[in-house]
Amino acid sequence: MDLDLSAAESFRAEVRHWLRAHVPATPLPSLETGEGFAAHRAWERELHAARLSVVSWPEEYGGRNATPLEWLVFEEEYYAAGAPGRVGQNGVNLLAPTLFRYGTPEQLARVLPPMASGEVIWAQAWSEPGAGSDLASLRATATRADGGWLLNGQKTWSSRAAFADRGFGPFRSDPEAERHRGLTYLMFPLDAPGVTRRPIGRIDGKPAFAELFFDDVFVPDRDVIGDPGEGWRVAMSTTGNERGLTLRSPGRFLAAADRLVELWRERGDASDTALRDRVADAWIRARAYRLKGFETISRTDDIGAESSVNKVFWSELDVALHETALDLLGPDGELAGEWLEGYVFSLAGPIYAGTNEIQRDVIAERVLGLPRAGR
Amino acid sequence: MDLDLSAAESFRAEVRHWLRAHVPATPLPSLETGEGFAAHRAWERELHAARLSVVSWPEEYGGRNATPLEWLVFEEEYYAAGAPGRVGQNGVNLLAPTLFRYGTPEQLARVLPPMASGEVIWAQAWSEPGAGSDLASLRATATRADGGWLLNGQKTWSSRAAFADRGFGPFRSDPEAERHRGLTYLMFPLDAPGVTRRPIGRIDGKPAFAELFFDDVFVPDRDVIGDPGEGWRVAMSTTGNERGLTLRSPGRFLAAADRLVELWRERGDASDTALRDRVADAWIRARAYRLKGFETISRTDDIGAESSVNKVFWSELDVALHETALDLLGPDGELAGEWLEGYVFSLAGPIYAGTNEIQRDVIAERVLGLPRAGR
Amino acid sequence: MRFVLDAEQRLFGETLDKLLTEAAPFGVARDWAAGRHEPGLALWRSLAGAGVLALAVPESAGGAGPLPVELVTAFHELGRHGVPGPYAETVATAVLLGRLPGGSPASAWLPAIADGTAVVSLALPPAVPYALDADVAGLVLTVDGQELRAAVPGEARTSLDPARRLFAVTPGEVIAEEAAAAAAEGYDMGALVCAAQLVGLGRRLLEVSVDHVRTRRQFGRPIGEFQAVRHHLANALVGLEYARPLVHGAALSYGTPDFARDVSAAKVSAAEAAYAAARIALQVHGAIGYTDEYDPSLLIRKARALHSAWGSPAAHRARVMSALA
Amino acid sequence: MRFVLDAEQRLFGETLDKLLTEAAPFGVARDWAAGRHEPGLALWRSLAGAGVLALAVPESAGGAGPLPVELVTAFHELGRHGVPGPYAETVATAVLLGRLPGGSPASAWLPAIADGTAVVSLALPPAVPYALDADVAGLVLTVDGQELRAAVPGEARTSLDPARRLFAVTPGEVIAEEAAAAAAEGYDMGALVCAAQLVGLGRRLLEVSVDHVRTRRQFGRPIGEFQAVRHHLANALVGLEYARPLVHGAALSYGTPDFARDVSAAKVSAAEAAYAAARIALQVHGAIGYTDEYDPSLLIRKARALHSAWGSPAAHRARVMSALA
Repeated sequence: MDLDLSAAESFRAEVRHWLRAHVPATPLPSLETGEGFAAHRAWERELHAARLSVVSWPEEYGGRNATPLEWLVFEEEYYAAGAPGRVGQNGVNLLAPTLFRYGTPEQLARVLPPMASGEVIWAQAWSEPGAGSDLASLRATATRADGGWLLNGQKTWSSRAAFADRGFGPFRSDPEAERHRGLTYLMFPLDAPGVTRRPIGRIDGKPAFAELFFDDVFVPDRDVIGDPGEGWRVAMSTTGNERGLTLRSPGRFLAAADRLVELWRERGDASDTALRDRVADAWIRARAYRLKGFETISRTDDIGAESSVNKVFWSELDVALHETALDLLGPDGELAGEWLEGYVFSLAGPIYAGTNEIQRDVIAERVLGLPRAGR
Repeated sequence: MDLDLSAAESFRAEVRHWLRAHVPATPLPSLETGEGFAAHRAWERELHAARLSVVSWPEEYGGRNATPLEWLVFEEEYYAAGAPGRVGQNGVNLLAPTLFRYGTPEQLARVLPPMASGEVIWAQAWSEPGAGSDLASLRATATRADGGWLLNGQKTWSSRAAFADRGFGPFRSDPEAERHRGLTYLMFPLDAPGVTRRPIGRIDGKPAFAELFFDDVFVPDRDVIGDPGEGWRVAMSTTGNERGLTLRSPGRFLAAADRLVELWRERGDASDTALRDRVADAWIRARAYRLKGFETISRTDDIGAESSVNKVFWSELDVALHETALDLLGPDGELAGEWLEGYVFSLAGPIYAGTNEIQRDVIAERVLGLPRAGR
Repeated sequence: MRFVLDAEQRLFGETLDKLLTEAAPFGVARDWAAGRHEPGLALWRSLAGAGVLALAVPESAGGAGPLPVELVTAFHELGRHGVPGPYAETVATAVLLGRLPGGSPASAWLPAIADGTAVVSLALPPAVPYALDADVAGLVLTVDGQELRAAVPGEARTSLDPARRLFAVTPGEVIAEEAAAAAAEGYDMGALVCAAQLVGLGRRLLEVSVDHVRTRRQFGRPIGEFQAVRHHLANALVGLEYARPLVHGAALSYGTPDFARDVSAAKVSAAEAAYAAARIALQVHGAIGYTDEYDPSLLIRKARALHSAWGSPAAHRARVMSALA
Repeated sequence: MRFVLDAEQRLFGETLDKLLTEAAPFGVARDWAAGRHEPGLALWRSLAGAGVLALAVPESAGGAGPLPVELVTAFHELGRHGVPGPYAETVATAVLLGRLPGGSPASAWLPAIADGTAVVSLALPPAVPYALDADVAGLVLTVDGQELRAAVPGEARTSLDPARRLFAVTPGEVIAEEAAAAAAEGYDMGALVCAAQLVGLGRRLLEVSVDHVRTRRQFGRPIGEFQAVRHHLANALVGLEYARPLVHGAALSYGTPDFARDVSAAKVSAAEAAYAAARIALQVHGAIGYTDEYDPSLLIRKARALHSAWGSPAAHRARVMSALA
């Protein structure tokens, strides 16, 4: 497929113009704090008012039907402008694609608009203490009840759940079934009776995720996504998506690499080619990720397991880029600030959404065609 | 144990003095060629005449009972002097320690003196086409015959075997036995009837090893090392040794790192800190290997599986050091010469004597105590 | 703008793949290394017949180019098959000659380059100090300051890659004045096609390694079942997967001010990815990959040689940064 | 020359290990981070009682030192247990003061350092621009050119390691003139004990990770059975195993012209090995290692902070090379 970059230029100009006028001059407080969460929610409302919060969605749900290329362009402009982090991303990037595939029209109409506006912020609730990358060993249960389901058990590492409104994830609805079977994918309220949330601080102390305890939490049938018992398949469709471009758009790394080049100009010792080479590599890799993104959206076939290739690449790039920044800062590298926050965020990359070890297994098996093996 | 470095200084001075007077002014031809092999054999004779070919051996076999410290000092001086490669090293480093542990007095008296003088050069013959790192799957056989054994089958990647006089290695003497049992460790002639050798060129074309085919090759009983059927245990004792310090003494890397620093001074761009840092790292790691060597010989306990730690370290250091040299040479890095030969040699390090992957498994299991697993 | 090959370009690549598979280029490379050039020159003519060299020659001089996307497509295949010969040098020379101020007599070589009757070599010190295969080239050039000059080859030097026969050169007769800008463009195109060649050979090494680990058994299992081996190969793939779009992207930016920067980004990434693939191929093959007689080891050696050919990664990183900062 | 600890030194290390285990220093560190210093200061006094700080103070001033081998033994344990406080700063200051020309009034602090009654901090810009824990230090110094000066701490800065509370300083009253050589030696000793601390904390992270992967199950097996996990941990071990002798070797070369060079080699190697161990620990722990509440994550954070404390790896590599070339 031919990508007409120039056709996206007027959209790019509009986005750039709007962002220039609206991006807050001083950064919002960290979205991993209560105060910051509220500020970021307000920012989502503002984006939504300009129909820029979910550009690739259909218009009826608050989007503008943007092409994949336009979405990439939006992301480039968004991060280049230094605009706030997206507090709604768990919903927009992980739940919405699942709904577009498995949701009923009623669910789409009910769930998406308040997601687009930031009115309802979603938390992903997949992991459990005994089930990190090994999703098939989930144990939190959904039991049939009158007109719905009762949730019991525990989820953990639920991103954003310290402050979010609702959560989504797979629960075991048939305790007798084999590992991958008998799961049901549900949406649930975080403020309902029976839900206890315990915020968990990440290594910079910010409550970026939470532990959730369920005690007979009622979920009506209309909040089941896909068929009961089919939760594994539903979850896997999210996973493929999560590992593709949506979770980390090229724009994010292009902007970070540009800021790194700027940091190098300001603080770098021009004669230190060791650091200069690492800055160059970060820039080159961000550019590679961008070009690979264009390649991906130009293709008409299913990228399938290649999303695992992407995930290994961006997560390693992100860590390397931020390590370079900290090293550039020398003894200031350990100090709180934008770069340190980015570094802390980057460290989660090789772990979550399936560790990079799992991704390499997937690459070996499904891209390279190596024999399946006990890992 | 306290190491009295100064006590070794007079020995160091003697070695240095002798080497200064005797090391050939122009390098010998590569020992992986017929001509070079002969020249290196002559050099071993010269070393032997000065009782410097096997300093740590007992005097009766041509050594001088040097302490481990003195041996390390000898190696430092030897490589610092740029003295020729050791054509006899397979015998001296791999066969001799096995004989000291399992050999009969008759074998020691018969085999060691001509090994020390270079009169008999030995080739290691362990690997087979189907058994590289997985020694237990050996298939070449030793069958009982009158007064000895008949060898049949094939060995490969036999270092030095293109030009050596004799070989040693384990053969399967009981085809019914389990993988690790039923092996017998033998010494055999390379020029006997029934032995066919096919030199194999390594990637610079030099016949650094050979394939060996055995067709009813007779080996007398006196050339069995240890008990028949105990070949696995005998071989493993060599392996431990091979992975320890003997195979690659610190002196080798100290000298190589010093030459790299010199190359950096001559050819390096002083403003290229990227390369400078890699030179520094090579030097630091060579120094670490030296200090670790002193630590090792100061200990009285068995280093056991820690030899696997050494092997991973020196083999990675060797590759990194030579890659740095090639990168320093820029477009000249691909040209034949001392550095390229060293690079080619270094590439074998992570593969032979048990791949580094196997070594890491050994470290995980036997040093870190992780559960044994299907690898 | 096309970030993937179109149907015609894909077909071109497949045609070359087929042509090269039939030509058994590893044997050709071994002959070439031994100084038996005829099979290699025959392959040169076949490839020219398939249009490869015309891609670098302007239409005005009987060519079809320069067509950078098609060139990198072709060089990807040259790399995959380990074809010997001064292809990058000839392409760089064609671009250089095509950019000389009109009417330069040297431009007369262009039609012969396009149709494959001229094999050309080139030294561009300091990044390209030796002229590859100068002994088989009908024309050997070098650049000395602003001047394009005939080059007089000296003795052959031995490379780790036996099929790369390198010649130091002495600048001779002046061919054109004020050739520095043209030479810079030739250099960029040489580095670009070298990057494409590296990605192709890295890919091939990965394919060969995957085949090897599926069949080679140790400890009772194919070694491709060991996670360490699997992850080595997955890492090789990741590197190559992201080098390829940089090469393609650089080809797309031909004619823009970003071309030199983008070529450098591509060369850094291709060199590192292909060299990593070569080291991994060697590691998973064990001793067999370390032998002269194993054909893919020719690619392992070439990966190291091309790593620093047409500008080292360090030099190209420096160019990227000076374009940025 | 002893390249391994003697029985007495081993016993000293074991005594500290026991003392620290009983003191539950992770809790102490959390209190320290929250500004509750008393438990940390009590631990300071215990460690001084065990002789740790006297190791840096000359015998003439009531100490037992400088005894670099014993110091690195002690700091290895401080690192393993994640003890908070300006220990390296105090040791560096003791060495600095001990080297001042005789009769400097500042030397009067030495006995109080030795017996643990004085907690001291120090800034040595540019490598050590902030004074650690200056708010609990009875004496805060800095060096400005040749002069040793009292330092006036400003606001506290937040570090990734919550137990490291850093203060920018303004040079104040002159304490001693011509202190540059003494400061250089103090810096070297600070960098050395920091290296020892890094090796100790890397070791601990490896131990904790080994324990974790033996018990954490995924896909029906302890994750320590996966080869990728095993090899990560093996690599962490290799790095640490070779950093330790460099630290010990640098301690042995105290008082020789090679001391600065050897300290730099040790710091580079310890910083890289400990940071690699921290990254691997994080990776094999998964999300739990990424949480504030998991005690060993304090060490993961400290590994990053100390990576660039007391001179970055780049700065120390530069020192090694300028000593060599």
